[in-house]
Amino acid sequence: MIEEDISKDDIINAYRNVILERTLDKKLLGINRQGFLPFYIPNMGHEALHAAIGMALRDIDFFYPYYRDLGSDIARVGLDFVLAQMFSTEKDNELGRDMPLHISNKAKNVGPVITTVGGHLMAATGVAYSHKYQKKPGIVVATFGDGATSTPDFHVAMNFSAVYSLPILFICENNQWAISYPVEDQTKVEISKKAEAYGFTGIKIDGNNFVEAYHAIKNAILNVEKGSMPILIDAVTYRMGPHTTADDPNKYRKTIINEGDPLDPLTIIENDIKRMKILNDEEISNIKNEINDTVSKEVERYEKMNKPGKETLFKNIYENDPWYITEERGEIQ
Amino acid sequence: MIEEDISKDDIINAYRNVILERTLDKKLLGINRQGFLPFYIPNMGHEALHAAIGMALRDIDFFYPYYRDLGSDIARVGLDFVLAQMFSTEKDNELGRDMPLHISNKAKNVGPVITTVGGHLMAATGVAYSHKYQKKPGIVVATFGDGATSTPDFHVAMNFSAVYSLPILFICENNQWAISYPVEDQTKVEISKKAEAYGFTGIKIDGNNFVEAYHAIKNAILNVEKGSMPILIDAVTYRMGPHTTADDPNKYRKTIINEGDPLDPLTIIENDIKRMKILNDEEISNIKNEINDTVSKEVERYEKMNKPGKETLFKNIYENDPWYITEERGEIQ
Amino acid sequence: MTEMNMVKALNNALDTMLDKDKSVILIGEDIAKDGGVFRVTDGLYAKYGDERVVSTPLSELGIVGMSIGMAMDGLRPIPEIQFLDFIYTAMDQIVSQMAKIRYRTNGDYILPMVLRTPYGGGVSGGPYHSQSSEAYFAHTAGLVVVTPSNPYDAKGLLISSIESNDPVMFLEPKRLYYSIKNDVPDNYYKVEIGKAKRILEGDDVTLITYGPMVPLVKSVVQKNNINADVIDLITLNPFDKDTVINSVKRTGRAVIVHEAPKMFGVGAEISATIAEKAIDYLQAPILRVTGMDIPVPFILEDYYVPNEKRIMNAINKVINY
Amino acid sequence: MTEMNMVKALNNALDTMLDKDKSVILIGEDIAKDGGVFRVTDGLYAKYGDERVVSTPLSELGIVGMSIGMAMDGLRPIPEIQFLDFIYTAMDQIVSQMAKIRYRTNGDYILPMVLRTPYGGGVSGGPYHSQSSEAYFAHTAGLVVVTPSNPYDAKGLLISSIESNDPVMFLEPKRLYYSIKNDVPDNYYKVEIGKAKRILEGDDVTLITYGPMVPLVKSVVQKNNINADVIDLITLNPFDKDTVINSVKRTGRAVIVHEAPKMFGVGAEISATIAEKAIDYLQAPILRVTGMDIPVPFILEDYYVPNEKRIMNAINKVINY
Ligand SMILES: Cc1ncc(C[n+]2csc(CCOP(=O)(O)OP(=O)(O)O)c2C)c(N)n1
Ligand SMILES: Cc1ncc(C[n+]2csc(CCOP(=O)(O)OP(=O)(O)O)c2C)c(N)n1
Ligand SMILES: [Mg+2]
Ligand SMILES: [Mg+2]
Repeated sequence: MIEEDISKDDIINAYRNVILERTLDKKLLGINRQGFLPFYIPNMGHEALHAAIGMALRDIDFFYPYYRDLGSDIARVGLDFVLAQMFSTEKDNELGRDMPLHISNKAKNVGPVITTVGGHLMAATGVAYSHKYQKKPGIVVATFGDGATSTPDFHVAMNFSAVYSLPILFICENNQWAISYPVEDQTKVEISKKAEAYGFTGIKIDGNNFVEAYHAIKNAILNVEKGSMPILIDAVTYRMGPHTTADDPNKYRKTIINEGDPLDPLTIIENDIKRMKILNDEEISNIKNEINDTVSKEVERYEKMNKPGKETLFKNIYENDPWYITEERGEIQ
Repeated sequence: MIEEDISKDDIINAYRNVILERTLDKKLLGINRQGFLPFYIPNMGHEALHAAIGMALRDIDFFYPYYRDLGSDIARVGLDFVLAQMFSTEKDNELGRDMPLHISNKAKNVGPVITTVGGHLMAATGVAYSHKYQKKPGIVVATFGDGATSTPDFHVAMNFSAVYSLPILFICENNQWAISYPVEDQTKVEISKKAEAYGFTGIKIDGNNFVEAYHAIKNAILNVEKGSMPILIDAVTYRMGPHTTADDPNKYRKTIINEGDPLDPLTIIENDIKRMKILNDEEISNIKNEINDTVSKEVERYEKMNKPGKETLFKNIYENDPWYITEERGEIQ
Repeated sequence: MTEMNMVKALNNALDTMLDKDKSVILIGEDIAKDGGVFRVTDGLYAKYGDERVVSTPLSELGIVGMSIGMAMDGLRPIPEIQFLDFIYTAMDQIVSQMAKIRYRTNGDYILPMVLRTPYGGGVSGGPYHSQSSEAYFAHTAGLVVVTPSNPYDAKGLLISSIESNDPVMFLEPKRLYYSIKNDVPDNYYKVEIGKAKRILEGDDVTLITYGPMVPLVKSVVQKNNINADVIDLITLNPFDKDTVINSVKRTGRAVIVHEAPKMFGVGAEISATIAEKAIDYLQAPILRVTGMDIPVPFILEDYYVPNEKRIMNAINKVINY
Repeated sequence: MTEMNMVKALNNALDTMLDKDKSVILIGEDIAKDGGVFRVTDGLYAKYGDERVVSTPLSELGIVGMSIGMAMDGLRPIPEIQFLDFIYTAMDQIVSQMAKIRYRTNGDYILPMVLRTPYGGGVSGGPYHSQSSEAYFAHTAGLVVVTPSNPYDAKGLLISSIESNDPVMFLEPKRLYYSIKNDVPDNYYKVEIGKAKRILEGDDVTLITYGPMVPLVKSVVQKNNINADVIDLITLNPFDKDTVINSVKRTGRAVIVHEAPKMFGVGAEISATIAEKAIDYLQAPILRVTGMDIPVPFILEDYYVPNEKRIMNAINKVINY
C-alpha cells in the first residue's frame, strides 16, 4: 500500500523531518530545564503530522501556523530561521519580540503566529479572500489545536470562508488536550463533523501516521483548489509531553502514549521504513547521529548569538514615531 | 389534523394573539410615522411564531427574547408592561433607558433584551446552568434571528450548553433577512443542521403556521426537559416589513409576502379557523374590533403617560454612588 | 467644490480611492446593495461590484479579522462597523492583531487598513447606538485614532487614513452626518493626520474638543462672545501636543469638552499632558465637560451629553478663577 | 494568621467563600483538576466538585457570558480569565452586558460577579502574557475595578468583591503572585473597596501607584530616603479621590507610577483629577512613570516596565523643580 502511495525519497525525507523535530524538541526541553531557554512549547507527538504538513504544502500556498508547529515551520522556513527566533537573537526577523515558536515570515508566505488561541483564523480567511481577489495561485493552510474549535474565531472563520467560497484548508492538530481539558469535554461531537455546519467537507485522519496524513493533506489542497470551497481536516494526534514548560500534566492526566510506544508517530514511521526495507538499521542510526550533531551544533550557535539591544525597543510601533515615543525613547537612555 | 392536535380554546387564543400583535404593530408603525414614537421594530410576519412561543412556554420557563418578539413578550408579561416600556414611561420597569421592545422582567422570568445581536445567548446559557445547579424547574428558551447564527455568541452558547447538558431551547426566528442580508448568504447550510455540530438536535419548522410551531415548541420544551440536552429550532418565517423604522427594504429586496397573501401567518391561521368553523365571520369581526379598540385606547393612554425625569438619570449605575456620580448629578441641577 | 454633508463627503472619499487604487476594498454589514445604514457606501456596490464592496455575515470579529488578513496580503481594506457599539466582539482582533502585528513582527507585516465606524449620540439610539468609546482605542498602542468634525475634514482625513501604512480607527461622529454642510473639493486631497486645527482664536481660555462636540463648542463660544482658542484635535492618537500646549501656555486656562464619559476618558490624557508640560502657565484648574459616567440612556440622552449651560459653567469657572 | 503568598491568599479567600455560600461558583479554563495555570484554584475542585469549580471549553466569551447568566439568576459566579491578554473576545460581554445590565434594567437585574484575572508582566511572557489593560475597564461605567498589591489585601479584597452586588474586575498582579509573603488571617475578613492606603507617609512628594508597582515604589522610596507619601490605590474605579487630593494638597507634588502604557492610561485620570481639584497646591508638574506605549516585548520587557532609575528621575524632577 505505502509503496504505491509514496516515493522512497519522500518517506526518507519525512523520516528525517520527524527525527529532526524529535531531536530538536528534546534538546530544547533540556536547555529549558537548565534555564537557558526561558520558555518552550513541546511538540512531541505532532511530528508525523508536521512532516506531512511541511511536505504537502507548496511554496505558492500561504501557511498560517499556530504555536505548536515546530516541524512544519522548519520545513517551510528552515532551521536557521526557526532557531534565530527561538533564541530571540538579533537575527530574529521579529527582533525577539515574541515568544519562542511564534515565527513570522512574509517572504515565504508564512503568517505571524499568535499566542491567542484561534486569533489567526480570520486573518487566514482574509488572506484567502485576498488571494482569490488578486488571483494569486495557491491556497491558504491554517493550523490550530482542538481547543481552538471552541473559540469565536473558529466559527466565524469557517462561516466566512464558506460564504465567500475561499481557498483555505483548516487543519486541526487535534492532540486531544487543551492544556488540562480533554477534547471529549471541549465538544460533544467529532471535530470533522463541524464542517457540515458551514456547508463544506470535514475529514478525520490519523495524524500520527505520516503516510495517511500526507496524502490526505495533499489531496485536500488540490480539492480546495479545484472545488473553491474550504475543507476542514481533523488530524487526530496526541500531545505526548506537557502543554508548555510551565505545565505539569500529572495534575490532570495519565499520559497514554510515551516515547517508543507503538502509537508514537516516530515508531510508526520507523516501523514502516523497516518493514518496507527502505533503510537498514545502520542507515537509520547514521541519520539519527547526523541530525543529532546538526542540532547540537546549531542550537549552541544560536544560543550564544547576541540578542537585540534596547535601542531596538521602539522600532516599528508606527510608520513614524509619535512625539511620546520619542520622549519614551529618551527615558531609557 | 388540527382538530386533534389543538383545542378550540387554544386556537382562538392564538388567533387573538396574532390579531393583537398585528393590530398593535400597525398602530405603532403609524404613530412612528406621525413622529410620536421615535423608533420601532416591526413584527409583521412573526405573529404566528410569537403566538406559539407565548403559548408553549410555561411560567416556570425562563424566557430570553430578542428585540423582535412583540407578541411573545405580550403573552408573557402583558400588554401594559410592554406599552409602559414601549413609550418610555415612568411606569417602565427600566425607566425609559432602553429602546422600545427591549423589555426586562425578572419577576416573570424574562431576561433583558439586548440590541447587540446574539449578545444574550451566553447569558441565557448561564441562566440554564444556574437552573440546573439550583434544581429549579423549567427550562430556558432563548430567541434570536437568522443573522445571529453568524455571531461568536451563537457558537459558544451552542457549545457550552451541549458540553454541560443544559436545559435550553434555542429558537431561531429565521425571517430570512438580517437587515439587507439574505439568509442564503448568511450561511451555506440550513440553520437547523448547525445543531449537529454541537451534538444535539436541530429541527426545522414552518414558523408561519401557528399549529405546527406551537406543537414543535411544546414538544421541544418537554424533550429538553427529559433529555437534558439543548435543542435548536429553526422557525422559518418572513420579515414582511422593514427591518426597523429607519430601514427601506426597497433598496435591497422585493417583498415577497404582503399582508393578506396566502403565506401571511395571519391569513393561514384565519383560514384554519374558518375551515374548521371555529369562528364565523361575525365573531372574527367582533374580535378584530374589540382588539382594535383596546389597542387604540391603551396606546393612547401610554403615549400620554409621563416620562421619567432627569432626577432618575443616575439611579442604579452602582449599588452606591461613587463620588464622581454625585458630582455629575450636581452638573444637571 | 460641491456643498455636501459628511455622509456625502465620506462617500466621495471612498469613491475617489476605490477608483484610484484597486487594492482598496470595503467590507461590512449591509454596505453593498443597501449602501450602509447611514448611506455612506451608497452607490459604490453598483459601481465597483461585490468583490470590492463586500457585505458580510453578522460578525464584527469576521469583518475586522478578514480585513487584517487582506491587509497582510497587500490590500487596503476599509472595514465598516455599523455602530461603534457593536465593535466589542472584534476587540480581540483590534487589540491583539490589528494593533500589534506590525510591532511584534518588526514590520515584516504591516496593516494598511482603516476601520470606519459611526460613534456618539444624536440619533436617539439608547445604550447601544450612541457610545463614544474612543478612549479604548486611543489607549491601544499601535492604533492611530482620528475623528473629523465636518465634511471637508472627513473626506481629506479619510483619504489620508487610507493611504497611511498604519492601522487607523476612523471614528465618524454620527450626530454630524447630516447636520452640517461644507464646500468639499471634488477631487483627491488630504487632511494631515496628527495635526489639530485652531478653529477659533482667542486669549482668555483654551477649549479643546473633537468630533461630535466641535460645532457645539464653537457656537457656544461665539454666542457668548468668549475670547477663546478653540482646538479641534482631529487626531486623538497621536494627538497634537504642540498645538494644545502652545495655546494653553498663552491662555493659561484649559477646558476640555467631549461626549464620551469622563472617568479615564480622552480628556484625562489631554489634561495630564498639560499638567505635565504647562503647569507653570496655568491660572486655573483644568476642567472637563463630558458625557456622564453611565450608559447612554434612551430618553434622557440630552442630559447625558454636554450642553451650552455646562460648557459655559466651566468656562466661567476658569475665567473667573 | 498564616504566612502566605498571594496565590495562597487568593485560594484561601475562594475556599472561605465557597464554604460559606453555596451560590459561589468558580468557572474558567483549567481551573478544576489542574487548579489553574497559576494554581490559584488548587484543591478546590477536589473539595467542592465539578458543579462549583467548573473548567470550560476554550472561550473567554463563554466564561464571562455564562457567568452573567448565573449572576442574573441569583448566583455569585467568579469567572477566571487565564491571562488578561485573552479577555478581548469577552469584551462585548463585559462592556455590553456585565457593565450595563444593572443600569439599563434600572436594577431589575443585578450582577454580583467577580471576574478574576492575572495581569501585568513579570513572567517573561511576551506580548500576550503581560498586558496591563486596566484602563479599558476603569473607563467602563458600571464596572468596579480593584487590584491588590499583597497577600493580605488580596484575600480581604476578594471577599469584599464577592459580597459586593456590583460586577467587579479583580485584577491580580501576577508579578506579585509568589514574590511577597504576608501574615494573612485564616478566617473571613474584608478589605474595603474604594479606599486607598497610605503605605508610607511623608511631606515632600506624593507617589500614587497600585498593584504590580507597589513594592517597587515602596522600596525605591525607602532605599533613597525620600520623604514621600506613597498611596496604594487598591481600587481603580471608583478610586479614592480624597486620599489622593488630601495628600497632594499637603505635599504639592505628585508622581504616578503604573506598569500600563502611559497614553490615555489610568495615570492620566489621576493626574487630571489632581489638575482639577488641587491646582493651587501644585509646586511642580504632575509626572507619570509608566510602561511604554508599545506591546510588551518578549526579551526587552525590563526596559518596558518602570524601574528605580526612571522613578527616581521623576521624583528628583518634581522635588527639585
Ligand atoms: C484565547 C486564549 N485563551 C486562553 C489561552 C491560554 N492557552 C494557551 S494554549 C491553550 C490550550 C490550547 O489548546 P489547543 O487549541 O488544543 O492547542 P494545543 O495547545 O493542544 O496544541 C490555552 C487555554 C490562549 N492562549 N488564548
Ligand atoms: C453585534 C451586532 N451587529 C450589528 C447590529 C446591527 N443590527 C441590528 S439588527 C441586525 C440584523 C439582525 O438580523 P437577524 O439576527 O436575522 O434578526 P432580525 O432583525 O431579522 O429579526 C443588525 C445587523 C447589532 N445590533 N448587533
Ligand atoms: Mg490540543
Ligand atoms: Mg432575520
